[in-house]
Amino acid sequence: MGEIDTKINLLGIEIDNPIIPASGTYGFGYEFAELYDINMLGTFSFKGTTAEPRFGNPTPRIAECPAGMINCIGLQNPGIEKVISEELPKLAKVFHKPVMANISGFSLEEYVSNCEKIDKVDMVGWIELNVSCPNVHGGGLAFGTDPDNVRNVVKAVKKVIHKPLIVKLSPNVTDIVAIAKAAEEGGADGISLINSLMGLRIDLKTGEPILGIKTGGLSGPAVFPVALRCVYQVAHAVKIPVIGMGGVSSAEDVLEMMMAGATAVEVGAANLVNPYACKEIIEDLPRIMEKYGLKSLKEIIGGRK
Amino acid sequence: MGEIDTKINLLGIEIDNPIIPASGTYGFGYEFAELYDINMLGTFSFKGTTAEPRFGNPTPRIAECPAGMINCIGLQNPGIEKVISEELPKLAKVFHKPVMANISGFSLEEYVSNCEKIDKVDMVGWIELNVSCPNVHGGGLAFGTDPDNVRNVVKAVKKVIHKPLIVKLSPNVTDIVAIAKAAEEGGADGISLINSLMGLRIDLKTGEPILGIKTGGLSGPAVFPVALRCVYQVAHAVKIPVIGMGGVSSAEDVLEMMMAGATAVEVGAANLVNPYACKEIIEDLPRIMEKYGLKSLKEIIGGRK
Amino acid sequence: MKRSVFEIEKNIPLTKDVFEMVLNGDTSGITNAGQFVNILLDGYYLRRPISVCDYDEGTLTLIYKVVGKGTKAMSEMPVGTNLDLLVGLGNGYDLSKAGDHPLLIGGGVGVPPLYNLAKKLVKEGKKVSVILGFNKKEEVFAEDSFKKLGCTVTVTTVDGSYGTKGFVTNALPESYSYFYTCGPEPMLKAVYNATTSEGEFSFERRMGCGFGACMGCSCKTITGYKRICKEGPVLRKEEILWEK
Amino acid sequence: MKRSVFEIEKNIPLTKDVFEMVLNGDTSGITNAGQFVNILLDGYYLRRPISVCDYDEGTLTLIYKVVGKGTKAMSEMPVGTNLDLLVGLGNGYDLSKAGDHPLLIGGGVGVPPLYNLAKKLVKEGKKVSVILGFNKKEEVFAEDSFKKLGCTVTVTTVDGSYGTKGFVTNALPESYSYFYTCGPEPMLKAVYNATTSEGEFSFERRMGCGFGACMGCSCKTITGYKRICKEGPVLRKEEILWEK
Repeated sequence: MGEIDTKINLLGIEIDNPIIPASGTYGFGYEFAELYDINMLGTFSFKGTTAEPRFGNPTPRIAECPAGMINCIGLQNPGIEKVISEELPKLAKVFHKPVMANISGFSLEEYVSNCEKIDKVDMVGWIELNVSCPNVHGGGLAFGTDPDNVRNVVKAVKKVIHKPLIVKLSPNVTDIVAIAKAAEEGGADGISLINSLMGLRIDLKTGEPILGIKTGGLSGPAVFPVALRCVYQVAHAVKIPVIGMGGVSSAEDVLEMMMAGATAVEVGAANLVNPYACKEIIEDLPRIMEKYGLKSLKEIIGGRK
Repeated sequence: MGEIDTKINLLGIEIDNPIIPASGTYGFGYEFAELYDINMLGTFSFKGTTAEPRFGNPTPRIAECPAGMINCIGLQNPGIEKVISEELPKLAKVFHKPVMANISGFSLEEYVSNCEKIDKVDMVGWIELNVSCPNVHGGGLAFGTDPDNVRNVVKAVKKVIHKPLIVKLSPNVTDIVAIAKAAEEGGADGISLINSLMGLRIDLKTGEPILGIKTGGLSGPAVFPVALRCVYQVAHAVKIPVIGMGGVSSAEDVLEMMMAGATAVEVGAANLVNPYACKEIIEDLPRIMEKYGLKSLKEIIGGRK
Repeated sequence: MKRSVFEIEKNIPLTKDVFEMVLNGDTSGITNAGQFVNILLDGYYLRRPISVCDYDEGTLTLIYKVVGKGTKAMSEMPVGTNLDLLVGLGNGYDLSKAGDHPLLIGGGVGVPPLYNLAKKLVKEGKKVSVILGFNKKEEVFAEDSFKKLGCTVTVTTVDGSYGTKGFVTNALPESYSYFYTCGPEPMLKAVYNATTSEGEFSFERRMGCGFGACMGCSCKTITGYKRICKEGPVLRKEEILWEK
Repeated sequence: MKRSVFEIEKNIPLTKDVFEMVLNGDTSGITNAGQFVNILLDGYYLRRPISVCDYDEGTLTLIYKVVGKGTKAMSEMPVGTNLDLLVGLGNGYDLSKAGDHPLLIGGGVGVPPLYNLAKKLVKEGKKVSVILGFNKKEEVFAEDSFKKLGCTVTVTTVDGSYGTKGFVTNALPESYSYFYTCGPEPMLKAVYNATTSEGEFSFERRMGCGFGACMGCSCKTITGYKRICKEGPVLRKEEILWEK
């Protein structure tokens, strides 16, 4: 195993492995720090943060699906002030690596001010700009489905931050490449995708949608092929690094995502079903790499060199 | 069971039940007629037909996915002349109900001439216009992702046909409601959705996409929640009937799809895994309806009245 | 919370759709009465949260109702089947508040979690009264189990086919030191309005993870936002905010 | 084609990654040597197509290689497990063409379907020669089975660690009345070029349904488009069009 190298360089920061729990599935790390040393992670993306504290959407917020689930949490979070003054200091006690700050907003101005504030926090290594939450516009179109919106918000945010900016994209678009290129033009340092696919379930007993706001974001293995397609298309169209996510549940999935073009891989829903998912994936990686005759993950980004 | 009514009216034709094998998963019916009497079906949508005979895309054309599969067959078919002169007469020997003609094309002119020809065939009850095949533009955007394309082709086709026209839509769009409304404006009598979601898989041994044209359409239970969401959104936005499809595998799925707004339900990938899927769903329907206290399917379209 | 594999020792019906499952495995993650476990089922993506009816070192008893395909599959699992469980989830009841003669009020599948609670309270020398509410005679279960513990048990059925006719609230005693309840939300509301003393309510919600990560089961309370799976499922009467 | 449930009677390794599975069930759907079955596996969406090694009324023998998670799961299934199979898929070999001394050429997991073919040909009184090709000694299987049938068996290994060193094409006899072959595509091409007589080739393809509905496994031939799962997997030498 000694010669197996799982390190990758994520926008100027070398991380031990490409495994990154996705925002909204890992809170601020505590629940998981009770179960295993979360410093084994490459990093993790903390709960999507907005300017104001939010309760989120009315319940039910979760419904099961074949090989996945739909959710409409709606960015429940304590607000950026409390995140900076309470959550991150607490996190610093159990996590000693740069963390990825997942930032949301409801206007260009809010995105900018949130990013400006979080950029100043030492332990933040990267800012992941969530322009694609499917659950905060009453099931309407996300902010990030329009290339001009994306280009403009990225431009504005880049002006006020110094840390690398990753833009998280929605798959619920006709042409994801156009959105990714707009983000790149705006100055994004990286792209992460996919956010969840918009779905819905009906309760046969009532005949009505199960979720509180009817629609929700589909995640889990069900979306894996769609995520791979989006990562492949975007990685072949932009020059900046891509972080792949969407249904990743195993070390094999991580390799497949990287061969599709991902520099790093976020793991989402899997954490909710198996709280040890990321630990197990990280521990499996060297063995699975050996099985496929791979020595270094750096060499499989975009295919087998 | 006597009082359970599974009949529905599909654009002026009453059919015994809403179960319709989806185009491309049922050929021209023969393989299945060997297994059971296909006259038990509501109807079925035959293999997507183009003007010229097509072999389709290079193999591999199939890859497995969690709770589903991706395919890139690429409309293999004998061409409309042979379909009319050979396939349909053969079909008429084993199927004695109106059949749904699934028509594809690569230009507005081709769609029009194909529809004009198939409209004259007696056993054709409905024409399903496939403006959304994800596999015939080298993985590029389907013709049906642009509302103006859809409005124009529907208008032109409606001028030359007398049978009801159903327009089959792609879910790979930012705003499926806009496409559906364009079809309705063009004069469509009904909408069917969803076609498959664009996906991709990578072969870990080669590092390259598995499918011959890299991307393919994801179908199977994995897409069911996305299909329900699209059906729900479209059924609430247009006045014409909607046929729901996408991952339907059980009688419960049929009820859920109808409560989401579908007047009838197409069953696709399930036929490929279980050749008796539609037979079993049709046989289960009355029992499952009773379980949920439902007497007539006509009454659950769009929710429990 | 602990994750471990349990083996089914027993899985039998108590009524038409209520089953008792006894499992063998590491229960050391369970720290309190009123907690729940989250069960991974082959072919289903989300785990199924089930309240703990009883446990001791190495044995876990669950009483669950068949409500969907997942619980149906559970009810058909043969003895010897291995299941992946997350155990010791949620806060559970606060026994220190019980006083000398606490009242336990359970409705339907809200009854099971009260059993281990009663057991512990009796052990502490409390005089425990229990009200068990069901719709009709055929649905009644667990009455004898509570009696064997030495509790004073009153059973109510909505149709009067067994025990006291009516709802659990029709059978409330004059006096009790504190109360603990679990059942369908309409019953909880009725108990909330009919009770005079302080008490604790155990709630049910659609959950994603069951251990506080996904925020799927959040609710608003007088003391702030709470996750039913983490700060709940048990809430104190004075902190409850009923959703309109 | 017939769908029926089979029970695993035996499931043992023949080499490091090649397994033999014997199943009990209704084999009446199988009409010819060289056909295949399509197996539904819990947790996997598509069935797994496996060529039939041998069968009689009520018993089915499969020899399969562990190539992915699905076949790995198969290899771990205990005796008594029930499996949902589609049987009697594909055309199979045309025995009427055999002549008096046919040659059977198998490579790796292309060997199994030739066994039932050999059995039938021997029964018809043919003088059957068999060439079995493997990479190395550790991978050799089925040699004795063919010998027991009374076939003349030549084994080749690429590294020469057993039998004749080299490829199956290095062991072709001077004369044979007809040939039947199954194996990896490079081997089939080599056989195509090295053989003088007419013969039949069994092909492998990624399949969707396995019974002709999805067109997933189509290929072009001199006699038109064919579905490997329906008009195949066996093609006659003179109709093959090799893809570039």
